[in-house]
Amino acid sequence: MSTILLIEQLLNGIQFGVMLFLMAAGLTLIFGVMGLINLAHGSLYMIGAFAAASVATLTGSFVLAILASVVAAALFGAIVEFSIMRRLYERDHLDQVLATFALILIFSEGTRWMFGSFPLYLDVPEMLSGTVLLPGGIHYSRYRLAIIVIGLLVGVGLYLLISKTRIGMRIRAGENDREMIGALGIDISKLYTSVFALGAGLAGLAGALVGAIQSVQVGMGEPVLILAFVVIVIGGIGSIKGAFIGALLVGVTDTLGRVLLPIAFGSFMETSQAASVGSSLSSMLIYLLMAVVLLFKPSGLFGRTQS
Amino acid sequence: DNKVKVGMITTLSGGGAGLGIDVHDGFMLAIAQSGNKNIEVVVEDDQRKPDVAVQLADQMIQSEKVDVLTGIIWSNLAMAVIPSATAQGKIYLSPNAGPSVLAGKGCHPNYFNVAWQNDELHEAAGAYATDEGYGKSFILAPNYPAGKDALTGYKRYFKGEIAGELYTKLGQTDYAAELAQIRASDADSVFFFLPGGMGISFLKQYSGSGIELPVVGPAFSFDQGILQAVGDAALGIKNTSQWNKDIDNPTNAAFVESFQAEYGRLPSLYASQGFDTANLLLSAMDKAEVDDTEAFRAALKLADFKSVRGDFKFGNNQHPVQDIYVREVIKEGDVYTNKIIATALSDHADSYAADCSL
Amino acid sequence: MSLLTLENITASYGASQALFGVDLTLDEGEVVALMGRNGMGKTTTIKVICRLLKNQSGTVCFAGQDISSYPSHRAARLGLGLVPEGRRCFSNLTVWENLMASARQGHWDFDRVANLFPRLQERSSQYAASLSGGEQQMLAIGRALMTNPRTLILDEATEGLAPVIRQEIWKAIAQLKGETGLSILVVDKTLKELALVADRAVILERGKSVWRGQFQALSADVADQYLGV
Amino acid sequence: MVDPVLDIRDIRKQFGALKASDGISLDLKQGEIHALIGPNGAGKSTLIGQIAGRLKPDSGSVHFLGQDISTQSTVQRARLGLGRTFQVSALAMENTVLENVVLGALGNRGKAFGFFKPVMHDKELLLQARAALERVELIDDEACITAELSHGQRRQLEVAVALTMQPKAFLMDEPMAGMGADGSKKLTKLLRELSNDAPILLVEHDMDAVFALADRISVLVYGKIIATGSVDEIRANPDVRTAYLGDEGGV
Amino acid sequence: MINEKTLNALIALLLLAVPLIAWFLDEPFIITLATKVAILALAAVGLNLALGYGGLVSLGHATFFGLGGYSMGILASHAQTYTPLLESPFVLEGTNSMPVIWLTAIVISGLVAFIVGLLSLRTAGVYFIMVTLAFGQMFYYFAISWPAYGGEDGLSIYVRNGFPGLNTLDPIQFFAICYVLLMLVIFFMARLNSASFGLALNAARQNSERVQTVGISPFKLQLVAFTISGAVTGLSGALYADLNRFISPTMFSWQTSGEIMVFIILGGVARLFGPVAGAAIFISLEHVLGGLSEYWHIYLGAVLLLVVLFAKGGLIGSVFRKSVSHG
Ligand SMILES: Nc1ncnc2c1ncn2[C@@H]1O[C@H](COP(=O)(O)OP(=O)(O)OP(=O)(O)O)[C@@H](O)[C@H]1O
Ligand SMILES: Nc1ncnc2c1ncn2[C@@H]1O[C@H](COP(=O)(O)OP(=O)(O)OP(=O)(O)O)[C@@H](O)[C@H]1O
Ligand SMILES: CC(C)C[C@H](N)C(=O)O
Ligand SMILES: [Mg+2]
Ligand SMILES: [Mg+2]
Repeated sequence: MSTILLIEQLLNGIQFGVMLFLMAAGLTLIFGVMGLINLAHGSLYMIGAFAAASVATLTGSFVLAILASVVAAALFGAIVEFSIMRRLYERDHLDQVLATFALILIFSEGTRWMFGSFPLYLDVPEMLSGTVLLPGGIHYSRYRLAIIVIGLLVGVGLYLLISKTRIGMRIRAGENDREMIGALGIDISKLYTSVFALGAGLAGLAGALVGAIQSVQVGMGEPVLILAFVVIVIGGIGSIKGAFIGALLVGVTDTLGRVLLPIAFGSFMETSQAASVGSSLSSMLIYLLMAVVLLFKPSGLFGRTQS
Repeated sequence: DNKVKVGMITTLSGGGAGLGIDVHDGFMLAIAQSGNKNIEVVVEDDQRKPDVAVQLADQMIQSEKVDVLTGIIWSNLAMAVIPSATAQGKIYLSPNAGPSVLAGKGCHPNYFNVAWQNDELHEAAGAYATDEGYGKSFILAPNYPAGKDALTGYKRYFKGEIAGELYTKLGQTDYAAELAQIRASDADSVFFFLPGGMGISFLKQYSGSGIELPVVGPAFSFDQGILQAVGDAALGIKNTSQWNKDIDNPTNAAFVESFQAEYGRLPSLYASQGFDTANLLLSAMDKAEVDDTEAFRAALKLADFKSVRGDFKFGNNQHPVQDIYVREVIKEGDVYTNKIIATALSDHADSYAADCSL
Repeated sequence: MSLLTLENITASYGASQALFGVDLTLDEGEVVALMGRNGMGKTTTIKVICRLLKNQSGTVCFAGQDISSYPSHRAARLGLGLVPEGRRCFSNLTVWENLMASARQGHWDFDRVANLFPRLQERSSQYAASLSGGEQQMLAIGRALMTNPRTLILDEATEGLAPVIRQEIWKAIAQLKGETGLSILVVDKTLKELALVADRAVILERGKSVWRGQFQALSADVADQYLGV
Repeated sequence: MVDPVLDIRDIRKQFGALKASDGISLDLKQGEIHALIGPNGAGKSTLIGQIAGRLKPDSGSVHFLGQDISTQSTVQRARLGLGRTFQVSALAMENTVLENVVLGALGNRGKAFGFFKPVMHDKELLLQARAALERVELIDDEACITAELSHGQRRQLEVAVALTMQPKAFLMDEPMAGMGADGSKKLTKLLRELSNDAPILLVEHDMDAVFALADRISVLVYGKIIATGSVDEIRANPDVRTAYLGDEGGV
Repeated sequence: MINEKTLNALIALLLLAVPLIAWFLDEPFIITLATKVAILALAAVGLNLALGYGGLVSLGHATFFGLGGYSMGILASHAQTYTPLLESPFVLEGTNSMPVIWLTAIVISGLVAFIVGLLSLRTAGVYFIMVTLAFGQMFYYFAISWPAYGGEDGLSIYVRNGFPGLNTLDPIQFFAICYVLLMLVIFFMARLNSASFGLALNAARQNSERVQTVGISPFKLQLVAFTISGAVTGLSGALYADLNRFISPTMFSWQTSGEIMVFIILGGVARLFGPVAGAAIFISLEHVLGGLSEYWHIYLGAVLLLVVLFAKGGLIGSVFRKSVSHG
């Protein structure tokens, strides 16, 4: 394989990583910082994509579509927090698992009921379609570049929000001792509703942005869910920086694994068998990565060690 | 009397529901049109989970006491259900999945496939690519048995070289790395089998990648159900199918029209398969009692019904022997659809029939 | 009228009743010691005041409002600053963040708190989880002060603090009382130190306020009977 | 009998730039109560942690009953007979008071991997457990769920669990903290009795208790022991007074 | 007011009575459903030891379920085709005897649980959830791509394996086998929990440091619990494979792990019969609602939501308050 192709693939890996980060961003807030297990995160991602697709079809405007995705998902997030999650903070994590599992069922089938069983259309806007030529003769999709930029912006924004602002401190304090932060005069319920909605909105945004180059269909959120959890856990729960680095690691490992393993096996195997074995192993790779990271750093790369 | 009870196990919820719904709707349309009151259909959702499908089959056989089973979309579910159902003396009519084992060594007198053997559309794609004079194809499919069958099928009929061969992860949604490899290769054509959402993602990303190579594939990524979601990215792409809405015969014209009237959308190849499956069953009911298995099987094997594909006949392994067409994705008004541009294989029988002892 | 008034409070944890009638008042600028043996209901009383536990009967009034139906954050905003039993510092926040998270405008700010507890200044970027016990106690007090309360409620005020620091704190409390008119409700076991600051005392016995009066009037007999000293 | 029971030699531990243990040497002799006092954050709990095995020192060694235990785990040290109480109660909160002490007795017996015999019907364990509860006067609450105890009651239970283990030396981190005046008085008496069975390394800020109990006192400041001596010597030490005791020494 | 023991007995009786009645009424499918309940309950009983009593929230128990299933599939498929499993260094034949298959399933899944536990127990809390998930996913992808036993397609075993003296193809007899195994394991779990191991494990969940300072190694406790837990779930995997006479990589998927977990939460975490109640209710709901509407998942979701919101501590937990909490 030529060096230039290798670099291009590395770039693809990084790009995939940033995209993963964008998908994980909302979950970083809800799970990483607020400490809520929200399996329905993928559903919010899906809701965002469906809202965007519907609005795009109705109005023809991509900007409006993106806006709709954020608003719709945030709205659903707020409703979910207000009517359900709020009652579960004091409970076991496992109750959150069951409740959000139930929400997946409701959201998925609800979406199918409203939109039917066939995928929807959502495409890249004219302005961002096509490729740009990067130095070294690499053609790069303009839209993917845009996703990278947005992912980075969201990352920086989240980092500042969580580590530098009072709101961030309060959220983290609430995760640690909800009763206590209330006793100090903070209306943690209202704060949590807003943050949950923000996390949901980010999920929706990711759903719409990524949905434009993937398929908008029921069930699109589930694979994302697990990947997003993997990313956050590798990085260390509660750390935005960790989530970002975790996402890049996963993106690069997955991409390079997919590309290089079949080639490696091809050196001593028949091509089509090598392709198949290599691809199988590469599917396991990110889980292997997670397991190895956690075996050596039991609280993720940037997680604080729990006492 | 000769009342027939049919158990339909198909995928009605979750991501792959569109296919099951199409098969179901096509099937039910034919039943309704026949006006035959002697047939009762029990429908259950397999959720695309093989263990659920097995349990539903148990339920249909043990409690519902159905005579005929049908409906399964996916090969892995088919493999879980069909062998034991046929072993228990039930007739199984496959409206979609056609795993190679059941066409060859594992064929069974009670098993009829009304759609195709899994490799067939890919074989046709290979034949078409050869006809077009492509010399070097880059081929890819998901890493699961049906995916491997696909690449095997393509290679079986493609006379050129393989520029690259890739298996992607099942359910993969991002293809940047694969696209980079395609661009870097010296291929002159691309063949892919990526059913459902995977295909939509691939095509959208392909069209945004600036790669200009011609693409061929089986109909599974270009069926009526997903074309609208792919949009312009699919325009002009050639794909192979045993059916299309413009196959010129009265049955098909009536089917397309009545399906659209009934359900408000154009039928897909899956719907056509469901429709044919029901009509095949109805034709056999006219000829024999379902309790007389021997006679009923014979009646099925005759395939004396009007297929939307035109002539329809079974080979020795009870899989269709049929023409496979090349279609091109076009836009009719606002709707993306296909039109037939050539015939890739005529009277094509699958490659496993010889292994079948029937 | 008193700043804080509890009248005939009863409260329970699920099925088990913990308070059987507590009366208590606290005036502006006053320091009241809440006393009683282990398990007699001091903490429970404080939880009721801060609305961390609902009372079943009786009323809780603070700053002229009946706060019985308030959520804890609303009560706190009226000016209740709690230093809870067991410190409950936010372990995943740094010292500085612990102090800033709930800070409200007023006399107390980071510099003043750091002045009172220089140790916190030194440790300002350390996570609370790794502070020593006494440092956490300082942080808990500092955190409550940062909300600029009208009433400071200290449950086990000086638990785990070194004698010098304790003396500092009692001095500070006396000073606060004098300078800023802060009123204080304090639970602490060291009688002789309480004596330096407390104006009045309330003693609980099995969830009931059984003795109330001027701290000076607390006789050895009473102390022996209810406190075991 | 080996003397000293516990011998700590030149322990060092650093957190970043902070020297929490800066070359600490200290011993605990049979039958004595050795109090370790010092300002908040001086490194007392850190030292206890290193003796108990929870923290690994950067250098230095710990000898217990003549054996170098520096490389052993907390579990191994406990089984050798090192009993410990925590500054912040560490109990199984959902279990009953009795279950918590039975756990201690079980640890003492050293056979926790019984899969079949109901443990709460084991007469011997119950006897041992109840005896410990009696001593801390918690026997009336044996059926209570630990989470429902008041803070002070939990402190008593903490001591009771250590008792059930019948250790050969006690490490106690602020056992008086959170106990009321009468509780402290009773505990003072109890510790006096206990020291006959096993010596106690006592970390405590309650000077009444320390002065009443300690045979020897060591004063830790910024990770270093600045003085060791009898109660009177320490009270009189001007450095100790400024660093720690304040007015309290003078009484 | 009944006590928990009575309720448990009622659940056990009900699970026995329903298939018996179905047998009289000649409704074999109801028996199959009850068998499914018993088998999946067994999987959940296994997980409950780790998750409920040990506080080890494993999202990788499908690993053991799948290993049990594949033990059955591999052994039986070799027996079916008369090809030995292994020819060198010694000949290893397949088998279709249930007891041998069970033993293999228990040993293999227990062994893997031991290794997975050994590695995963370095982590705690959510990290533990994710490492166990990681192991599950690795097995999942491995099974998908291992063509020898069907890969993604799975593997059909056309006849159910045999048990000496019984006709396992008869639904009621197969049910009896599963039911007896379930009850035996539950009895074993009950003893385990009231024995010293149970007390120590329970304490280790709440406060690992406490257990260490009394001289018991929480790591060992948890490792043993995890191993037993995996072995039990493995056994149920073998039974489940026999119920369907089919195995596939889905058995290894995280959704399977999640479903087993849902049974426990639904029925009551750390309750002896919680997994049984949970599995019974979930499967009944699935069966009843599945017939109601194409969108039955919505109703299933709604019912589950109501349970979490209003039946605190699962069904058994909401009847008997003595809350148990988990990290
Ligand atoms: N969460 C709880 N659930 C049930 N009972 C409780 C709970 N907390 C405290 N109790 C009980 O309520 C009574 C009063 O407890 P409280 O904590 O108010 O005592 P206290 O006076 O603060 O004691 P201490 O000085 O030991 O802190 C005690 O008998 C205790 O057992
Ligand atoms: N993990 C850690 N990381 C950084 N600093 C730490 C850590 N653990 C302890 N420290 C610091 O080490 C110093 C000694 O702490 P230690 O808990 O031993 O004090 P102590 O003498 O027990 O104090 P106290 O009497 O207040 O309990 C403190 O300043 C503390 O902040
Ligand atoms: C629709 C088709 C792509 C289905 C394919 N035969 C499969 O097994 O899975
Ligand atoms: Mg208290
Ligand atoms: Mg300390």
